[in-house]
Amino acid sequence: MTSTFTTLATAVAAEAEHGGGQAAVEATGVFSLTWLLIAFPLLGAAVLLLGGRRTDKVGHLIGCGASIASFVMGVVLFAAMLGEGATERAFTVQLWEYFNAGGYQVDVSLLLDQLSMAFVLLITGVGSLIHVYSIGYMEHDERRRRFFGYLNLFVAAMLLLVLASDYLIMFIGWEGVGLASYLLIGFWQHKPSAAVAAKKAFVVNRVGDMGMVLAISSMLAVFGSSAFEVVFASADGASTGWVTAIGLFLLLGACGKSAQFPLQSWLLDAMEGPTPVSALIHAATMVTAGVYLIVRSAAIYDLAPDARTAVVVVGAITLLMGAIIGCAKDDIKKALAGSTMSQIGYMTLAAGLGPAGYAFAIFHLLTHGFFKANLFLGAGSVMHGMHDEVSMRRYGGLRIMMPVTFVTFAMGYLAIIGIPPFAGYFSKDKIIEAAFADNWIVGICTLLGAGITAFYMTRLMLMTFFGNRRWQQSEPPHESPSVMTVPLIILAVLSVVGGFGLLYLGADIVDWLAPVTGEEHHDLPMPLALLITITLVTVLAGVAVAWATYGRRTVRADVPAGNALTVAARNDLYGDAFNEAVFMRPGQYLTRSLVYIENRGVDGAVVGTATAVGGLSTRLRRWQTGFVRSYAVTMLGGVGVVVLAMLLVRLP
Amino acid sequence: MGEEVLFWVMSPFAVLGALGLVFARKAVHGALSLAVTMITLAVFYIAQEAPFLGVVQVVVYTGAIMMLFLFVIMLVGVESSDSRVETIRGQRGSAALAVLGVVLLLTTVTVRATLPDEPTGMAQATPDGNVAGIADLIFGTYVWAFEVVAALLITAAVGAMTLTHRERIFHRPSQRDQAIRRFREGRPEDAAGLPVPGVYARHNAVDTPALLPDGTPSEASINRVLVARGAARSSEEFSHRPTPGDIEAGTSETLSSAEGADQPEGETDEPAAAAPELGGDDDATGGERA
Amino acid sequence: MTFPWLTTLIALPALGALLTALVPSGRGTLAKQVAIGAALVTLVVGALISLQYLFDIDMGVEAETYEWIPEFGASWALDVDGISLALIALTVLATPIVALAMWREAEDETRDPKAFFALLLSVEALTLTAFASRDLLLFYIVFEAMLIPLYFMIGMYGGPQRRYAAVKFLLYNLVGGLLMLAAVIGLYVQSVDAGAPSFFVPDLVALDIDTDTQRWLFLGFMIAFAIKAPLWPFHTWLPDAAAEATPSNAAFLSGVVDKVGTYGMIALVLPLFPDASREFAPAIVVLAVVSIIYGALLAIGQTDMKRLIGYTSISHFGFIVLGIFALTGEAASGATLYMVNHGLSTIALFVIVGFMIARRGSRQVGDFGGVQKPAPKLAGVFLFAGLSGLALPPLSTFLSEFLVISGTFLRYRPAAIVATLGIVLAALYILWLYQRTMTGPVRPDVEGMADLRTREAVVVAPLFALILLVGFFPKPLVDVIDEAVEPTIVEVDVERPEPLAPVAEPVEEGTGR
Amino acid sequence: MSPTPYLVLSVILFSIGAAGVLTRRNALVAFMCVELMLNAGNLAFVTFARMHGNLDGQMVAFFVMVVAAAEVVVGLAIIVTIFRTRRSASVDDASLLKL
Repeated sequence: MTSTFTTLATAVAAEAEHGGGQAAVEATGVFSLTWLLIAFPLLGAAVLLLGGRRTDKVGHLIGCGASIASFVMGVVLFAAMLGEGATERAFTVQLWEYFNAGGYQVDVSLLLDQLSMAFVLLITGVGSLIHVYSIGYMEHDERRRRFFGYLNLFVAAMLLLVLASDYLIMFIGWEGVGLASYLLIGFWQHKPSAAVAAKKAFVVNRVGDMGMVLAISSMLAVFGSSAFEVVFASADGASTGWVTAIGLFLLLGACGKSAQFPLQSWLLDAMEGPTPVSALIHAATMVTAGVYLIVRSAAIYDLAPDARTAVVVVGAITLLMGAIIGCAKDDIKKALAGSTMSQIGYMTLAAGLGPAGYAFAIFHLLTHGFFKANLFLGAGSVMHGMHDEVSMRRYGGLRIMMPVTFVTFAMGYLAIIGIPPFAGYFSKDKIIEAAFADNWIVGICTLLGAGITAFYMTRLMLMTFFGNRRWQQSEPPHESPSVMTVPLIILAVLSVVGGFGLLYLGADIVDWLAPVTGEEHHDLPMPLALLITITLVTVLAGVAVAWATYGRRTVRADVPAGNALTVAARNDLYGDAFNEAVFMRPGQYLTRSLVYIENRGVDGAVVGTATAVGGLSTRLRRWQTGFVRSYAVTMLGGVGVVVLAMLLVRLP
Repeated sequence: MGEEVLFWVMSPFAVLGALGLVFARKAVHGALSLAVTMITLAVFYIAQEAPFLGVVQVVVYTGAIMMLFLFVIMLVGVESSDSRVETIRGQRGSAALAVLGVVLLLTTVTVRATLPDEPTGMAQATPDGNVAGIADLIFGTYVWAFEVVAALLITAAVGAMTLTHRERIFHRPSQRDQAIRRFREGRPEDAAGLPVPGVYARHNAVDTPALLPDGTPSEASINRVLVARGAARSSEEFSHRPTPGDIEAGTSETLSSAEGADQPEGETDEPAAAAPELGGDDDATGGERA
Repeated sequence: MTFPWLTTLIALPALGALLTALVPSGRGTLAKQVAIGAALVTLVVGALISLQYLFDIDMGVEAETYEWIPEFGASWALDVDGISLALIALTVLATPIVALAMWREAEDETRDPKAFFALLLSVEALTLTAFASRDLLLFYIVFEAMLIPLYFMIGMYGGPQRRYAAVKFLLYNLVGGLLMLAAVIGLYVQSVDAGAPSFFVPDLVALDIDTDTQRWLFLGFMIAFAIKAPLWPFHTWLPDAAAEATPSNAAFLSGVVDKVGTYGMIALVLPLFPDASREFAPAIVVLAVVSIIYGALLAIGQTDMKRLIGYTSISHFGFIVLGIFALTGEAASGATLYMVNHGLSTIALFVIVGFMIARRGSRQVGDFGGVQKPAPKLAGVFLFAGLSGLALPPLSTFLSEFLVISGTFLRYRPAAIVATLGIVLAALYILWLYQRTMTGPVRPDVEGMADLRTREAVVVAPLFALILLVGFFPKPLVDVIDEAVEPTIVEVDVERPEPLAPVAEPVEEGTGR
Repeated sequence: MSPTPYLVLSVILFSIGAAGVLTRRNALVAFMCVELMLNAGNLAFVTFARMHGNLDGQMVAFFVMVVAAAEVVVGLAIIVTIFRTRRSASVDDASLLKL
């Protein structure tokens, strides 16, 4: 039954239509109010952060209000956009001219098209749910007002990122999001580990931003401007070398923000932040910014094949790394973070496959947004119940105590491992298809990834909700209050319905994004049905293995010594160790030696000349004996020299 | 022709005079030998058709300035004789070097300079005599220099005056004060004032020491300059010599107190031996210092 | 005779300094009030002047030249273009803020605070003259005269080793000044050979000097300005001066006064010696990049807070010089904007660190920890200033830093790439400082730290408002600067590297070059 | 007769004077050596005056004498004051004027 659906989709696919075909038209009517989307949360953040003590009591309501208002505005815009024709859905809103320096002119303007519309809905939708959730979660925290201020700041920055129509304005949103994640990770500042994690996240993001800055600079060098329409229009004019360079720089930026392979070390430490933060920022929205950037720059990547292969390679590596790390983590949030990393690996891989994969990447991104947020919030309510106990070794058999959380968590679990009716199946399956269509090795990686995902997710489910009770604290875990479970339920429904809903009912996601990203279909190396069965078999195999190791045997409360792979996975496949050895230690050593050189060398040279002059003058001083007669000798010598000089000058 | 003879006769005197100045131990001898050099130079001036300068040399330079020197030497450094030992390290060596250098330099210059054998002589330049010529110049072209030099001399004189004038910053003790001080602070034996030179019985010359009541000559009565110069007559010839009468009285005394006898005896001889040797006491100027 | 705007702008702080000095020594607070009053009046006049340039309201501000020494052709020539206006606005704004921040500092000194305020106003007068002067001799005299009040400000008030720092500051800058004197005279001689002897900058720019004399004159000027705006090998005086001077004095020194060096580079060196600048540009770009990385790395390694911020300004000055000598439109206007932004953010950073030091009594980073708990507002303000220091986008410093990097990228690609490393190091040293002082468990002796007082908030508020304003609406300021920078870059007649890809016609490629 | 012998004599006297100034420690002797050097100078002046047949040489000699007189007056006054304060006229005693 499912195969008919997919064949229908492929049949309706138009021929490979070049992305960005639709010209953005000046926004009129309701679209000219798009800037309100950003204004609401920004205003909310300003009120909350500058408000001071007075807004404490009503702080969280303002925060939620702003986010929900923005969501409502998003839905209104979505409805209006549906009314437009399929290919005239791109609108630019010109706000004000940012600056014009030496021929480089940038306007603060927004671009609302299908791609950014999807993102807006995801961000504001999931964002509002998480706002509501965190009312309950952060109830007893006295800095809650500041928390909601930062959340609003994040939503505003993320919206600016997805709505910007110029790479530089996007970069402002990009860094704003980095700042918000720094503030939110390090929200509990009294914990030194949180502060270190926040700093690490910001610095690694900053390394990625280096790539972005260089990308925009090269755009300026090559195209003379960094506006989307100029860059995409004249992309084919530039030399492939340049376009590849821009592609690679953008990839570096994306890796920084989406915790992809070279710059992935910060994501697992980012779990220090409160759970709603992990859910919103490090699962649903911010980490997907990198994918958005690659999909948005489709025009560039289409012209730079090796940049695309680089994206695929990075995606594949992160996919596998994340999955392996996910298997070995006992901390529930770190396990979920590992799974996030691998799912984003999927999306990057899909985005790297070119026009064929863009739509599926975004589709997976949306569904992932739903079920990963659901899983994280579920984990949050588990921790809330277990009085902030994080390690799964202390859980076990919670399904009786926390039924609602269990059910919603199960929905997310089934969605992520890709069981047919659930959302994950449709989006991840499409990516595996596209991967196999592209080439074998990538296909195998995605398949392997799906298997391992099934393994660690089942492990997580079993250790948390089934098996023997390993609780340590006195009173039994209690179910979270309704203000937390309601968003859980909504997200659970979304992660169930989201899959086929977006693909088949109403506006098909692929057709919806086609004008922006274009569409292309390669033929599959093997029949579709066979591929789908293989994926299902691998997934079930993963579940069985996990059930064998964790289901039947009782889970040990202490941490068992694992083999080499598990130990490596426990410390993030030595990602941190590598950074430490290659960058941190030499960096510190370089700094210390430079400080030494500065005090001795440069400063020494300057002070040295001063003391040298001093020494010289003491020697000269000894020459002045005070005796009149030694002065007389000098005078006579002087007379001799003068007479000699006059002679030498005069003597013919 | 006579001039060369004159030159070769007189020039050794000049050089010897100069050497005498440098190598004389006592300043006075140096001053005199310098006077000799100056006079030979005066003769040379006159030989070189500069009679006015020759006379001025003798009158002003030798006559006034050298005498001023002698006067100051008397006042200040009559007994300061230098020792040959050089105190500043490396002074002699560098001095010799510098002087030799300058001498070589100047002599090569003068020897190599092509000078006319016969000087043009002053006849043509001084139609109505040397003095009139010089007078024209002084009060003609160089009158400005003349005025300035006059001012210079006056300032020099005033300068010397202020330098040597000693402001009495303390009350000058009058004779009455000294007398009071002598009784209050001085030693009892010289309370009656210092003895005046000369032994009235037979001598009142200034170079003869006065005798104290106990017969010993008093050092303080002789001007130390005379002592420095060695012109003071030794005192033992005046010390109370036992006359025959004394001897009898003395011997009769010795018979009575054996040991007492040599006491006065010793006392009278001893001062004689202790007569102050020549050489400065408190005011030795320039005594050799190690 | 229209109202001599510029001369009054300069005369006001000078008068203020005099008045403050004349206040009877017992009345400390009155002296301070007089000083701040004078500074505020100068601010008003400065604002009126900038109205004419920023928003084209005609206030009748125009060039003023009065005969000064006719024989030399030296004249009291004042004029304002985009670059000097931006810096005058910065100076005029910074002085009242620094004076207010100094209110508390001058208190605990045994000496009478009025001398400190009088010196500050005199430095402001001299700096304004430097920025507005169009006559080389006037510029030189003011350039040197500035050192004296600064020497006293550093030497009389501040940390334990302030005399060493003051002497080092003075000697360093004097050496530079002497070299520059030689070059000024050399230049004057050139103008005499060319017939009309004059110190008027436009006349001197009109001279075409043969290249190798240009080289020597360029070196004379460049070394003096490289010392003033600390470029890598000549920078060792700034950390000492910044560490030893009182925080607000250090803020004024590195925030405003050092800008005379970079202003000299862009307003004098480039137009006067175009060929030599073109020739030396690569070498100076290398020095600039070195001082970016060197300053940032040393900032990371510091334990003394004020010295740390001193090194950060060295890194920022590296960016400014890089922007000037990349010789492209974007880079130059980026550099000029950077001067203004760096001024704002460094003053904010120094002043806030000054508040922290005043509270804790020690400059060492190790003595702080967990200040965030007892003084959340202070921590928030410190974070905001730090973020403006590491050039976070919505804030103004980002735009200038980005312009410098993208402008340099047009011409010297490797230099731009290495310079981008600077933004990562910037993040490191600011956040590490924030983490060590603000977060983590609260140290016992930081327990009772007072939160931000209203006076301190009033000091910091205008700076943050401006940082945000220029961050979001840089257009008026950038236009004024760009319009002034264009001719300088064209003057050096280095053609701007054309975009490599023929731009498709849908969007007409910016203003034709 | 040719002026060379006179000049050589003047050089000899000058150098002896110089040697005297450098070696003798007694202030007065040194001072007199300076006078000797001045006289040597005067001799040379007079010789050249005669050689050129022009009175200016003698004029200079004359002025040298006057200045020498002024110099002696002040010099001796200084020596006397030093002697009075220090009780010694040795040149080496007054050696405090140094850094």
